[in-house]
Amino acid sequence: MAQADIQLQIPSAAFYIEPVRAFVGNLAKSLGFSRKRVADIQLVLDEVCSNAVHHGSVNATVGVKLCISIDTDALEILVRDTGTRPAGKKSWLTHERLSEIEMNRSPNNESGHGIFIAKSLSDMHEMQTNASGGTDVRVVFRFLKPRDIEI
Amino acid sequence: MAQADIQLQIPSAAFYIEPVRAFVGNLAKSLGFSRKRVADIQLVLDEVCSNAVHHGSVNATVGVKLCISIDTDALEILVRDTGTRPAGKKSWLTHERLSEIEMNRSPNNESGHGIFIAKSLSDMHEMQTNASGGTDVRVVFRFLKPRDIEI
Amino acid sequence: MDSTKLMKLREESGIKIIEIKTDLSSYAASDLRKMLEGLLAEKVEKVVVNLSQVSHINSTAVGALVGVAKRLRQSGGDLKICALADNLTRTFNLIGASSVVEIYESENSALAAF
Amino acid sequence: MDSTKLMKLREESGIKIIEIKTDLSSYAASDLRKMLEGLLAEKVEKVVVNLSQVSHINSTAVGALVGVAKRLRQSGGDLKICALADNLTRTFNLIGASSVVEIYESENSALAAF
Ligand SMILES: Nc1ncnc2c1ncn2[C@@H]1O[C@H](COP(=O)(O)OP(=O)(O)O)[C@@H](O)[C@H]1O
Ligand SMILES: Nc1ncnc2c1ncn2[C@@H]1O[C@H](COP(=O)(O)OP(=O)(O)O)[C@@H](O)[C@H]1O
Repeated sequence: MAQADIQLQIPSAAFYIEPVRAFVGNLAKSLGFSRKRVADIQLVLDEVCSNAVHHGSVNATVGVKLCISIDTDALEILVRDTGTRPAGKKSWLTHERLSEIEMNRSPNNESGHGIFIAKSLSDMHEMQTNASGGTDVRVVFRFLKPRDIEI
Repeated sequence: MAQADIQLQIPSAAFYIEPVRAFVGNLAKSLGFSRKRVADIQLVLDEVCSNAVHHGSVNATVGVKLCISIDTDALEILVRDTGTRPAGKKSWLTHERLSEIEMNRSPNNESGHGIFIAKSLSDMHEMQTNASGGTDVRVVFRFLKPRDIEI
Repeated sequence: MDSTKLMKLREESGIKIIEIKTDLSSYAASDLRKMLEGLLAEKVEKVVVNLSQVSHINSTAVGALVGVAKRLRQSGGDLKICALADNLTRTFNLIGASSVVEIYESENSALAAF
Repeated sequence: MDSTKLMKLREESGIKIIEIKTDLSSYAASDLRKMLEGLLAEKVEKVVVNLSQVSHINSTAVGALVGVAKRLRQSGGDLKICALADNLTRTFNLIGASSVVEIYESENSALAAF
Protein backbone atom coordinates (compact mmCIF):
# COMPACT_ATOMS: atom_id res chain seq x y z
CA MET A 1 0.00 0.00 0.00
CA ALA A 2 1.50 3.29 -1.07
CA GLN A 3 -0.48 5.58 1.16
CA ALA A 4 -2.92 5.49 4.02
CA ASP A 5 -5.54 8.15 4.55
CA ILE A 6 -7.43 9.13 7.64
CA GLN A 7 -10.39 11.52 7.61
CA LEU A 8 -11.56 13.36 10.66
CA GLN A 9 -14.31 15.91 11.07
CA ILE A 10 -14.96 17.78 14.31
CA PRO A 11 -17.40 20.53 15.26
CA SER A 12 -15.67 23.90 15.02
CA ALA A 13 -15.01 24.37 18.73
CA ALA A 14 -11.81 24.49 20.77
CA PHE A 15 -13.08 21.64 22.97
CA TYR A 16 -12.43 19.10 20.18
CA ILE A 17 -8.84 20.13 19.45
CA GLU A 18 -7.48 18.18 22.43
CA PRO A 19 -8.77 14.77 21.29
CA VAL A 20 -7.41 15.49 17.81
CA ARG A 21 -4.04 16.32 19.36
CA ALA A 22 -4.15 13.02 21.28
CA PHE A 23 -4.96 11.14 18.07
CA VAL A 24 -2.14 12.68 16.06
CA GLY A 25 0.33 12.40 18.96
CA ASN A 26 -0.35 8.69 19.31
CA LEU A 27 -0.13 8.17 15.54
CA ALA A 28 3.13 10.12 15.21
CA LYS A 29 4.67 8.17 18.08
CA SER A 30 3.66 4.85 16.50
CA LEU A 31 5.16 6.02 13.22
CA GLY A 32 8.50 6.33 15.00
CA PHE A 33 8.83 10.11 15.37
CA SER A 34 10.96 11.12 18.35
CA ARG A 35 9.34 12.51 21.52
CA LYS A 36 10.53 16.01 20.63
CA ARG A 37 9.18 15.74 17.10
CA VAL A 38 5.85 14.38 18.36
CA ALA A 39 5.52 17.46 20.61
CA ASP A 40 6.32 19.73 17.62
CA ILE A 41 3.74 17.99 15.44
CA GLN A 42 1.13 18.31 18.19
CA LEU A 43 1.87 22.00 18.64
CA VAL A 44 1.61 22.74 14.90
CA LEU A 45 -1.65 20.80 14.75
CA ASP A 46 -2.99 22.73 17.74
CA GLU A 47 -2.09 26.09 16.16
CA VAL A 48 -3.57 25.22 12.75
CA CYS A 49 -6.76 23.79 14.27
CA SER A 50 -7.11 26.76 16.64
CA ASN A 51 -6.97 29.09 13.65
CA ALA A 52 -9.54 26.99 11.77
CA VAL A 53 -11.86 27.12 14.79
CA HIS A 54 -11.33 30.77 15.78
CA HIS A 55 -10.82 32.51 12.45
CA GLY A 56 -12.16 29.99 9.92
CA SER A 57 -15.31 28.00 10.66
CA VAL A 58 -16.52 30.44 13.29
CA ASN A 59 -19.96 28.86 13.56
CA ALA A 60 -19.58 25.80 15.81
CA THR A 61 -22.23 23.80 13.97
CA VAL A 62 -19.99 23.94 10.92
CA GLY A 63 -17.18 21.45 10.97
CA VAL A 64 -13.44 21.52 10.60
CA LYS A 65 -12.09 18.68 8.45
CA LEU A 66 -8.73 16.99 8.74
CA CYS A 67 -7.19 14.67 6.23
CA ILE A 68 -4.13 12.85 7.50
CA SER A 69 -2.00 10.95 4.99
CA ILE A 70 0.91 8.68 5.68
CA ASP A 71 3.14 7.84 2.79
CA THR A 72 6.61 6.35 2.51
CA ASP A 73 8.47 9.49 3.51
CA ALA A 74 6.15 11.78 5.41
CA LEU A 75 3.12 12.43 7.55
CA GLU A 76 0.91 15.06 5.96
CA ILE A 77 -1.99 16.86 7.61
CA LEU A 78 -4.55 18.98 5.82
CA VAL A 79 -6.87 21.15 7.92
CA ARG A 80 -9.89 22.59 6.09
CA ASP A 81 -12.28 25.18 7.44
CA THR A 82 -15.33 26.65 5.75
CA GLY A 83 -14.53 30.32 6.21
CA THR A 84 -17.02 32.96 7.19
CA ARG A 85 -16.72 35.58 4.53
CA PRO A 86 -19.89 36.92 2.96
CA ALA A 87 -20.24 36.09 -0.74
CA GLY A 88 -18.19 38.48 -2.85
CA LYS A 89 -15.81 39.53 -0.10
CA LYS A 90 -12.15 38.79 -0.77
CA SER A 91 -10.30 36.00 1.04
CA TRP A 92 -8.14 37.04 4.01
CA LEU A 93 -5.31 35.08 2.46
CA THR A 94 -3.30 37.60 0.47
CA HIS A 95 0.44 38.19 0.22
CA GLU A 96 -0.07 41.63 1.74
CA ARG A 97 -1.94 40.28 4.77
CA LEU A 98 0.62 37.51 5.30
CA SER A 99 3.59 39.86 5.19
CA GLU A 100 1.76 42.26 7.50
CA ILE A 101 1.24 39.38 9.98
CA GLU A 102 4.91 38.44 9.65
CA MET A 103 6.15 42.02 10.06
CA ASN A 104 3.98 42.70 13.08
CA ARG A 105 4.98 39.57 14.93
CA SER A 106 6.69 40.40 18.21
CA PRO A 107 7.39 38.46 21.40
CA ASN A 108 5.55 41.26 23.20
CA ASN A 109 2.31 40.55 21.38
CA GLU A 110 -0.29 38.28 22.92
CA SER A 111 -1.33 36.88 19.55
CA GLY A 112 -0.10 36.47 16.02
CA HIS A 113 2.34 33.58 16.62
CA GLY A 114 0.34 30.65 15.24
CA ILE A 115 1.28 30.75 11.55
CA PHE A 116 4.91 31.45 12.50
CA ILE A 117 4.99 28.35 14.75
CA ALA A 118 3.37 26.15 12.10
CA LYS A 119 5.90 27.34 9.51
CA SER A 120 8.87 26.98 11.85
CA LEU A 121 8.17 23.47 13.11
CA SER A 122 6.93 21.76 9.96
CA ASP A 123 8.94 20.64 6.94
CA MET A 124 6.37 22.15 4.63
CA HIS A 125 3.55 24.63 5.31
CA GLU A 126 1.07 25.78 2.72
CA MET A 127 -2.13 27.82 2.94
CA GLN A 128 -4.76 28.07 0.23
CA THR A 129 -8.27 29.39 -0.16
CA ASN A 130 -10.58 26.45 -0.76
CA ALA A 131 -13.73 26.01 -2.82
CA SER A 132 -16.09 26.89 0.03
CA GLY A 133 -14.23 30.15 0.63
CA GLY A 134 -12.45 28.87 3.74
CA THR A 135 -8.81 28.02 4.26
CA ASP A 136 -6.88 24.82 3.57
CA VAL A 137 -3.68 24.51 5.58
CA ARG A 138 -1.34 21.69 4.64
CA VAL A 139 1.63 20.77 6.83
CA VAL A 140 4.16 18.01 6.18
CA PHE A 141 6.50 16.23 8.59
CA ARG A 142 9.13 14.03 6.99
CA PHE A 143 10.37 10.76 8.43
CA LEU A 144 14.13 10.60 9.01
CA LYS A 145 14.23 7.38 7.03
CA PRO A 146 11.71 6.43 4.33
CA ARG A 147 9.37 3.76 5.63
CA ASP A 148 7.56 0.89 4.05
CA ILE A 149 3.96 1.14 5.06
CA GLU A 150 2.44 -2.23 5.57
CA ILE A 151 -0.03 -0.95 8.09
CA MET B 1 -26.51 23.12 20.47
CA ALA B 2 -28.29 19.88 21.15
CA GLN B 3 -25.77 17.52 19.75
CA ALA B 4 -22.21 17.42 18.47
CA ASP B 5 -21.00 14.96 15.88
CA ILE B 6 -17.53 13.76 15.07
CA GLN B 7 -16.70 11.67 12.01
CA LEU B 8 -13.60 9.58 11.75
CA GLN B 9 -12.48 7.23 9.01
CA ILE B 10 -9.39 5.04 9.28
CA PRO B 11 -7.88 2.41 7.00
CA SER B 12 -9.01 -1.02 8.11
CA ALA B 13 -5.83 -2.01 9.95
CA ALA B 14 -5.09 -2.67 13.61
CA PHE B 15 -2.35 -0.02 13.55
CA TYR B 16 -4.95 2.78 13.49
CA ILE B 17 -6.99 1.55 16.45
CA GLU B 18 -4.54 2.98 18.98
CA PRO B 19 -4.84 6.62 17.82
CA VAL B 20 -8.63 6.22 17.80
CA ARG B 21 -8.46 4.92 21.37
CA ALA B 22 -6.34 7.96 22.33
CA PHE B 23 -8.90 10.27 20.70
CA VAL B 24 -11.90 8.77 22.45
CA GLY B 25 -10.05 8.47 25.78
CA ASN B 26 -9.16 12.15 25.72
CA LEU B 27 -12.71 13.12 24.69
CA ALA B 28 -14.35 10.94 27.38
CA LYS B 29 -12.04 12.37 30.02
CA SER B 30 -12.87 15.94 28.96
CA LEU B 31 -16.56 15.07 29.08
CA GLY B 32 -16.10 14.27 32.76
CA PHE B 33 -16.23 10.46 32.74
CA SER B 34 -14.27 8.91 35.63
CA ARG B 35 -10.89 7.27 35.04
CA LYS B 36 -12.44 3.83 35.40
CA ARG B 37 -15.22 4.64 32.97
CA VAL B 38 -12.75 6.12 30.46
CA ALA B 39 -10.82 2.82 30.56
CA ASP B 40 -14.05 0.88 29.99
CA ILE B 41 -15.04 3.09 27.05
CA GLN B 42 -11.58 2.66 25.54
CA LEU B 43 -11.74 -1.13 25.91
CA VAL B 44 -15.19 -1.35 24.30
CA LEU B 45 -13.99 0.85 21.46
CA ASP B 46 -10.90 -1.32 21.00
CA GLU B 47 -12.99 -4.51 20.87
CA VAL B 48 -15.55 -3.10 18.44
CA CYS B 49 -12.88 -1.59 16.17
CA SER B 50 -10.81 -4.80 16.28
CA ASN B 51 -13.85 -6.74 15.09
CA ALA B 52 -14.49 -4.21 12.32
CA VAL B 53 -10.87 -4.52 11.18
CA HIS B 54 -10.45 -8.28 11.56
CA HIS B 55 -13.89 -9.64 10.69
CA GLY B 56 -15.52 -6.72 8.87
CA SER B 57 -13.54 -4.57 6.44
CA VAL B 58 -10.88 -7.22 5.90
CA ASN B 59 -9.24 -5.41 2.99
CA ALA B 60 -7.03 -2.69 4.50
CA THR B 61 -7.63 -0.24 1.67
CA VAL B 62 -11.28 -0.20 2.68
CA GLY B 63 -12.03 2.02 5.62
CA VAL B 64 -13.71 1.69 8.96
CA LYS B 65 -15.95 4.65 9.83
CA LEU B 66 -16.73 5.99 13.26
CA CYS B 67 -19.42 8.46 14.13
CA ILE B 68 -19.17 9.84 17.63
CA SER B 69 -22.09 11.85 18.98
CA ILE B 70 -22.28 13.76 22.19
CA ASP B 71 -25.69 14.75 23.39
CA THR B 72 -27.06 15.97 26.68
CA ASP B 73 -27.06 12.59 28.39
CA ALA B 74 -24.68 10.28 26.61
CA LEU B 75 -21.65 9.63 24.44
CA GLU B 76 -22.58 7.42 21.53
CA ILE B 77 -20.17 5.69 19.17
CA LEU B 78 -21.12 4.02 15.90
CA VAL B 79 -18.51 1.82 14.20
CA ARG B 80 -19.27 0.88 10.59
CA ASP B 81 -17.37 -1.66 8.50
CA THR B 82 -17.99 -2.61 4.88
CA GLY B 83 -18.16 -6.37 5.35
CA THR B 84 -16.60 -8.90 3.02
CA ARG B 85 -19.39 -11.17 2.10
CA PRO B 86 -19.84 -12.08 -1.57
CA ALA B 87 -23.06 -10.77 -3.11
CA GLY B 88 -25.97 -13.00 -2.22
CA LYS B 89 -24.36 -14.59 0.83
CA LYS B 90 -26.23 -14.08 4.08
CA SER B 91 -24.97 -11.71 6.78
CA TRP B 92 -23.09 -13.30 9.68
CA LEU B 93 -25.36 -11.41 12.02
CA THR B 94 -28.17 -13.82 12.90
CA HIS B 95 -29.77 -14.69 16.23
CA GLU B 96 -28.46 -18.24 15.85
CA ARG B 97 -24.86 -17.13 15.32
CA LEU B 98 -25.06 -14.68 18.23
CA SER B 99 -26.41 -17.23 20.67
CA GLU B 100 -23.82 -19.72 19.45
CA ILE B 101 -21.07 -17.15 20.19
CA GLU B 102 -22.60 -16.49 23.59
CA MET B 103 -22.99 -20.19 24.46
CA ASN B 104 -19.46 -21.05 23.38
CA ARG B 105 -17.83 -18.30 25.37
CA SER B 106 -15.46 -19.66 28.00
CA PRO B 107 -12.58 -18.20 29.99
CA ASN B 108 -10.50 -21.03 28.54
CA ASN B 109 -10.95 -19.82 24.98
CA GLU B 110 -8.40 -17.57 23.36
CA SER B 111 -11.04 -15.67 21.42
CA GLY B 112 -14.74 -14.91 21.40
CA HIS B 113 -14.78 -12.35 24.22
CA GLY B 114 -15.11 -9.09 22.24
CA ILE B 115 -18.88 -8.82 21.84
CA PHE B 116 -19.34 -9.92 25.45
CA ILE B 117 -17.01 -7.17 26.68
CA ALA B 118 -18.71 -4.52 24.53
CA LYS B 119 -22.13 -5.60 25.85
CA SER B 120 -20.97 -5.79 29.47
CA LEU B 121 -19.25 -2.42 29.68
CA SER B 122 -21.59 -0.21 27.65
CA ASP B 123 -25.01 1.09 28.64
CA MET B 124 -26.39 0.09 25.25
CA HIS B 125 -24.96 -2.20 22.57
CA GLU B 126 -26.60 -2.79 19.21
CA MET B 127 -25.43 -4.57 16.06
CA GLN B 128 -27.02 -4.24 12.65
CA THR B 129 -26.26 -5.21 9.09
CA ASN B 130 -25.71 -2.02 7.10
CA ALA B 131 -26.49 -1.04 3.50
CA SER B 132 -23.06 -2.06 2.19
CA GLY B 133 -23.44 -5.52 3.71
CA GLY B 134 -21.08 -4.83 6.59
CA THR B 135 -21.84 -4.35 10.26
CA ASP B 136 -22.87 -1.26 12.24
CA VAL B 137 -22.12 -1.48 15.94
CA ARG B 138 -23.59 1.21 18.16
CA VAL B 139 -22.53 1.61 21.79
CA VAL B 140 -23.79 4.21 24.25
CA PHE B 141 -22.21 5.47 27.48
CA ARG B 142 -24.46 7.61 29.64
CA PHE B 143 -23.28 10.56 31.69
CA LEU B 144 -24.03 10.35 35.41
CA LYS B 145 -25.65 13.77 35.23
CA PRO B 146 -27.15 15.24 32.05
CA ARG B 147 -24.87 17.91 30.64
CA ASP B 148 -25.44 21.10 28.79
CA ILE B 149 -23.27 21.02 25.76
CA GLU B 150 -21.93 24.42 24.97
CA ILE B 151 -18.83 23.05 23.33
CA MET C 1 -15.81 19.98 31.28
CA ASP C 2 -14.86 23.12 33.07
CA SER C 3 -11.06 23.13 32.95
CA THR C 4 -10.82 25.71 35.75
CA LYS C 5 -11.27 22.76 38.14
CA LEU C 6 -7.84 21.77 36.92
CA MET C 7 -6.35 25.13 37.88
CA LYS C 8 -5.75 25.37 41.61
CA LEU C 9 -5.39 28.81 43.15
CA ARG C 10 -3.70 29.41 46.50
CA GLU C 11 -1.76 32.16 48.25
CA GLU C 12 1.60 32.28 49.96
CA SER C 13 2.93 35.44 51.68
CA GLY C 14 0.83 37.71 49.49
CA ILE C 15 1.63 35.96 46.22
CA LYS C 16 -1.10 34.13 44.29
CA ILE C 17 0.01 30.77 42.98
CA ILE C 18 -1.86 29.02 40.17
CA GLU C 19 -1.02 25.36 39.74
CA ILE C 20 -2.19 24.07 36.38
CA LYS C 21 -3.11 20.42 36.03
CA THR C 22 -4.24 20.37 32.42
CA ASP C 23 -2.58 20.80 29.04
CA LEU C 24 -2.99 24.31 27.70
CA SER C 25 -4.61 24.24 24.29
CA SER C 26 -7.11 26.92 23.24
CA TYR C 27 -9.95 25.50 25.33
CA ALA C 28 -8.10 25.53 28.65
CA ALA C 29 -6.25 28.72 27.64
CA SER C 30 -9.49 30.67 27.64
CA ASP C 31 -10.27 29.42 31.16
CA LEU C 32 -6.74 30.40 32.23
CA ARG C 33 -7.24 33.86 30.79
CA LYS C 34 -10.54 34.25 32.65
CA MET C 35 -8.91 33.21 35.91
CA LEU C 36 -6.02 35.66 35.40
CA GLU C 37 -8.39 38.49 34.51
CA GLY C 38 -10.29 37.72 37.69
CA LEU C 39 -7.06 38.29 39.63
CA LEU C 40 -6.41 41.55 37.76
CA ALA C 41 -9.93 42.69 38.67
CA GLU C 42 -9.21 41.93 42.33
CA LYS C 43 -6.11 44.14 42.10
CA VAL C 44 -3.81 41.22 42.79
CA GLU C 45 -0.21 42.24 42.05
CA LYS C 46 1.97 39.16 42.33
CA VAL C 47 1.23 35.91 40.54
CA VAL C 48 3.22 32.72 40.04
CA VAL C 49 1.99 30.16 37.49
CA ASN C 50 3.30 26.67 38.16
CA LEU C 51 3.41 24.64 34.93
CA SER C 52 5.04 21.50 36.33
CA GLN C 53 2.07 19.34 35.41
CA VAL C 54 1.58 20.77 31.93
CA SER C 55 2.92 18.80 28.98
CA HIS C 56 1.67 21.01 26.16
CA ILE C 57 1.09 24.73 25.70
CA ASN C 58 0.01 26.65 22.60
CA SER C 59 0.53 30.26 21.51
CA THR C 60 -2.87 31.35 22.83
CA ALA C 61 -1.97 30.25 26.35
CA VAL C 62 1.52 31.78 26.11
CA GLY C 63 -0.16 34.98 24.91
CA ALA C 64 -2.49 35.05 27.93
CA LEU C 65 0.52 34.75 30.29
CA VAL C 66 2.50 37.43 28.42
CA GLY C 67 -0.47 39.79 28.35
CA VAL C 68 -1.23 39.51 32.05
CA ALA C 69 2.47 39.78 33.00
CA LYS C 70 2.66 43.08 31.09
CA ARG C 71 -0.49 44.45 32.71
CA LEU C 72 0.66 43.49 36.22
CA ARG C 73 3.98 45.23 35.66
CA GLN C 74 2.16 48.47 34.85
CA SER C 75 0.89 48.47 38.45
CA GLY C 76 4.21 47.45 39.96
CA GLY C 77 3.43 43.72 40.13
CA ASP C 78 4.45 40.79 37.96
CA LEU C 79 3.54 37.31 36.77
CA LYS C 80 6.33 34.74 36.84
CA ILE C 81 6.16 31.17 35.60
CA CYS C 82 7.99 28.07 36.76
CA ALA C 83 8.77 24.40 36.28
CA LEU C 84 8.53 24.14 32.51
CA ALA C 85 8.98 20.80 30.73
CA ASP C 86 11.53 20.88 27.88
CA ASN C 87 8.97 21.23 25.11
CA LEU C 88 7.25 24.11 26.92
CA THR C 89 10.61 25.89 27.15
CA ARG C 90 11.07 25.32 23.41
CA THR C 91 7.66 26.87 22.71
CA PHE C 92 8.38 29.93 24.89
CA ASN C 93 11.77 30.32 23.19
CA LEU C 94 10.34 29.96 19.68
CA ILE C 95 7.74 32.66 20.31
CA GLY C 96 10.33 34.82 22.09
CA ALA C 97 8.21 34.93 25.25
CA SER C 98 11.17 33.80 27.39
CA SER C 99 12.50 37.32 27.08
CA VAL C 100 9.19 38.87 28.13
CA VAL C 101 8.05 36.66 31.02
CA GLU C 102 10.38 35.61 33.81
CA ILE C 103 10.81 31.83 33.91
CA TYR C 104 12.08 29.93 36.99
CA GLU C 105 13.16 26.35 37.59
CA SER C 106 10.98 25.86 40.63
CA GLU C 107 8.04 27.41 42.43
CA ASN C 108 10.27 28.37 45.34
CA SER C 109 12.73 30.24 43.16
CA ALA C 110 9.85 32.05 41.45
CA LEU C 111 8.41 33.07 44.84
CA ALA C 112 11.83 34.15 46.09
CA ALA C 113 12.32 36.40 43.05
CA PHE C 114 9.50 38.74 44.16
CA MET D 1 6.54 0.86 14.10
CA ASP D 2 7.59 -2.59 15.18
CA SER D 3 6.12 -2.91 18.67
CA THR D 4 8.40 -5.87 19.54
CA LYS D 5 11.03 -3.21 20.32
CA LEU D 6 8.75 -2.39 23.21
CA MET D 7 8.80 -5.95 24.53
CA LYS D 8 12.05 -6.69 26.33
CA LEU D 9 13.05 -10.33 26.78
CA ARG D 10 15.52 -11.46 29.44
CA GLU D 11 16.21 -14.57 31.49
CA GLU D 12 16.58 -15.17 35.21
CA SER D 13 17.45 -18.62 36.62
CA GLY D 14 15.95 -20.42 33.66
CA ILE D 15 12.79 -18.34 33.48
CA LYS D 16 12.12 -16.09 30.50
CA ILE D 17 10.79 -12.67 31.49
CA ILE D 18 8.99 -10.46 29.00
CA GLU D 19 8.61 -6.85 30.07
CA ILE D 20 6.02 -5.06 28.00
CA LYS D 21 6.35 -1.32 27.47
CA THR D 22 3.40 -0.72 25.18
CA ASP D 23 -0.37 -0.87 25.51
CA LEU D 24 -1.78 -4.13 24.23
CA SER D 25 -4.36 -3.49 21.55
CA SER D 26 -4.69 -5.79 18.54
CA TYR D 27 -1.61 -4.41 16.79
CA ALA D 28 0.82 -5.01 19.64
CA ALA D 29 -1.07 -8.20 20.63
CA SER D 30 -0.08 -9.85 17.36
CA ASP D 31 3.58 -9.00 18.02
CA LEU D 32 3.23 -10.41 21.53
CA ARG D 33 1.75 -13.61 20.17
CA LYS D 34 4.65 -13.95 17.69
CA MET D 35 7.17 -13.46 20.47
CA LEU D 36 5.45 -16.05 22.67
CA GLU D 37 5.22 -18.55 19.81
CA GLY D 38 8.95 -18.02 19.23
CA LEU D 39 9.55 -19.10 22.83
CA LEU D 40 7.30 -22.15 22.38
CA ALA D 41 9.30 -23.10 19.28
CA GLU D 42 12.50 -22.86 21.30
CA LYS D 43 11.01 -25.29 23.86
CA VAL D 44 11.08 -22.67 26.58
CA GLU D 45 9.02 -23.91 29.54
CA LYS D 46 8.77 -21.08 32.05
CA VAL D 47 7.64 -17.57 31.16
CA VAL D 48 6.73 -14.52 33.22
CA VAL D 49 5.03 -11.58 31.51
CA ASN D 50 5.48 -8.30 33.39
CA LEU D 51 2.62 -5.92 32.63
CA SER D 52 3.62 -3.11 35.01
CA GLN D 53 4.01 -0.61 32.17
CA VAL D 54 0.82 -1.56 30.36
CA SER D 55 -2.21 0.66 30.86
CA HIS D 56 -4.59 -1.06 28.44
CA ILE D 57 -5.13 -4.63 27.28
CA ASN D 58 -7.81 -6.04 24.97
CA SER D 59 -9.31 -9.52 24.63
CA THR D 60 -6.96 -10.48 21.79
CA ALA D 61 -3.92 -9.91 23.97
CA VAL D 62 -5.52 -11.68 26.96
CA GLY D 63 -6.33 -14.56 24.58
CA ALA D 64 -2.70 -14.81 23.45
CA LEU D 65 -1.54 -15.06 27.09
CA VAL D 66 -4.23 -17.64 27.97
CA GLY D 67 -3.43 -19.74 24.88
CA VAL D 68 0.30 -19.84 25.50
CA ALA D 69 -0.15 -20.57 29.22
CA LYS D 70 -2.28 -23.58 28.34
CA ARG D 71 0.23 -24.90 25.80
CA LEU D 72 3.16 -24.46 28.19
CA ARG D 73 1.30 -26.41 30.86
CA GLN D 74 0.92 -29.37 28.50
CA SER D 75 4.71 -29.71 28.56
CA GLY D 76 5.02 -29.15 32.29
CA GLY D 77 5.79 -25.43 32.07
CA ASP D 78 3.67 -22.34 32.65
CA LEU D 79 3.17 -18.68 31.82
CA LYS D 80 2.48 -16.38 34.77
CA ILE D 81 1.69 -12.68 34.61
CA CYS D 82 2.39 -9.93 37.10
CA ALA D 83 2.00 -6.29 38.10
CA LEU D 84 -1.41 -5.53 36.63
CA ALA D 85 -2.93 -2.05 36.85
CA ASP D 86 -6.49 -1.98 38.21
CA ASN D 87 -8.18 -1.77 34.85
CA LEU D 88 -6.14 -4.70 33.51
CA THR D 89 -7.28 -6.76 36.49
CA ARG D 90 -10.86 -5.77 35.70
CA THR D 91 -10.44 -6.93 32.10
CA PHE D 92 -8.94 -10.28 33.16
CA ASN D 93 -11.77 -10.76 35.66
CA LEU D 94 -14.48 -9.84 33.17
CA ILE D 95 -13.20 -12.38 30.63
CA GLY D 96 -12.65 -14.91 33.40
CA ALA D 97 -8.98 -15.27 32.50
CA SER D 98 -7.93 -14.66 36.12
CA SER D 99 -9.03 -18.24 36.83
CA VAL D 100 -7.00 -19.62 33.92
CA VAL D 101 -3.72 -17.70 34.11
CA GLU D 102 -1.86 -17.20 37.38
CA ILE D 103 -1.58 -13.51 38.28
CA TYR D 104 0.98 -12.13 40.77
CA GLU D 105 1.48 -8.77 42.42
CA SER D 106 5.13 -8.46 41.49
CA GLU D 107 7.70 -9.98 39.17
CA ASN D 108 9.53 -11.49 42.15
CA SER D 109 6.46 -13.27 43.46
CA ALA D 110 5.73 -14.60 39.96
CA LEU D 111 9.32 -15.90 39.66
CA ALA D 112 9.16 -17.40 43.16
CA ALA D 113 5.97 -19.28 42.27
CA PHE D 114 7.79 -21.51 39.74
N1 LIG E 1 -7.94 29.58 9.04
C1 LIG E 1 -7.96 30.91 9.05
N2 LIG E 1 -9.05 31.56 8.56
C2 LIG E 1 -9.10 32.91 8.56
N3 LIG E 1 -8.10 33.69 9.00
C3 LIG E 1 -6.99 33.11 9.48
C4 LIG E 1 -6.86 31.70 9.53
N4 LIG E 1 -5.63 31.41 10.04
C5 LIG E 1 -5.04 32.58 10.31
N5 LIG E 1 -5.84 33.63 9.97
C6 LIG E 1 -5.53 35.06 10.10
O1 LIG E 1 -4.15 35.20 10.31
C7 LIG E 1 -3.90 35.91 11.52
C8 LIG E 1 -2.62 35.41 12.18
O2 LIG E 1 -2.79 34.07 12.63
P1 LIG E 1 -1.80 33.49 13.69
O3 LIG E 1 -0.40 33.74 13.26
O4 LIG E 1 -2.18 32.07 13.90
O5 LIG E 1 -2.06 34.29 15.02
P2 LIG E 1 -3.39 34.50 15.87
O6 LIG E 1 -4.30 33.36 15.53
O7 LIG E 1 -2.91 34.48 17.29
O8 LIG E 1 -3.95 35.82 15.47
C9 LIG E 1 -5.14 35.70 12.35
O9 LIG E 1 -5.33 36.71 13.30
C10 LIG E 1 -6.23 35.70 11.27
O10 LIG E 1 -6.55 37.02 10.91
N1 LIG F 1 -17.81 -6.52 12.55
C1 LIG F 1 -17.93 -7.87 12.35
N2 LIG F 1 -18.04 -8.37 11.09
C2 LIG F 1 -18.14 -9.69 10.88
N3 LIG F 1 -18.17 -10.61 11.86
C3 LIG F 1 -18.07 -10.18 13.15
C4 LIG F 1 -17.94 -8.80 13.45
N4 LIG F 1 -17.87 -8.68 14.80
C5 LIG F 1 -17.94 -9.93 15.29
N5 LIG F 1 -18.06 -10.84 14.31
C6 LIG F 1 -18.21 -12.31 14.46
O1 LIG F 1 -18.50 -12.59 15.81
C7 LIG F 1 -17.53 -13.45 16.37
C8 LIG F 1 -17.31 -13.15 17.84
O2 LIG F 1 -16.71 -11.87 17.99
P1 LIG F 1 -16.02 -11.49 19.37
O3 LIG F 1 -16.96 -11.83 20.48
O4 LIG F 1 -15.58 -10.09 19.28
O5 LIG F 1 -14.78 -12.48 19.49
P2 LIG F 1 -13.52 -12.64 18.51
O6 LIG F 1 -13.41 -11.40 17.68
O7 LIG F 1 -12.39 -12.84 19.44
O8 LIG F 1 -13.81 -13.85 17.68
C9 LIG F 1 -16.28 -13.25 15.52
O9 LIG F 1 -15.42 -14.36 15.54
C10 LIG F 1 -16.90 -13.02 14.15
O10 LIG F 1 -17.23 -14.26 13.55
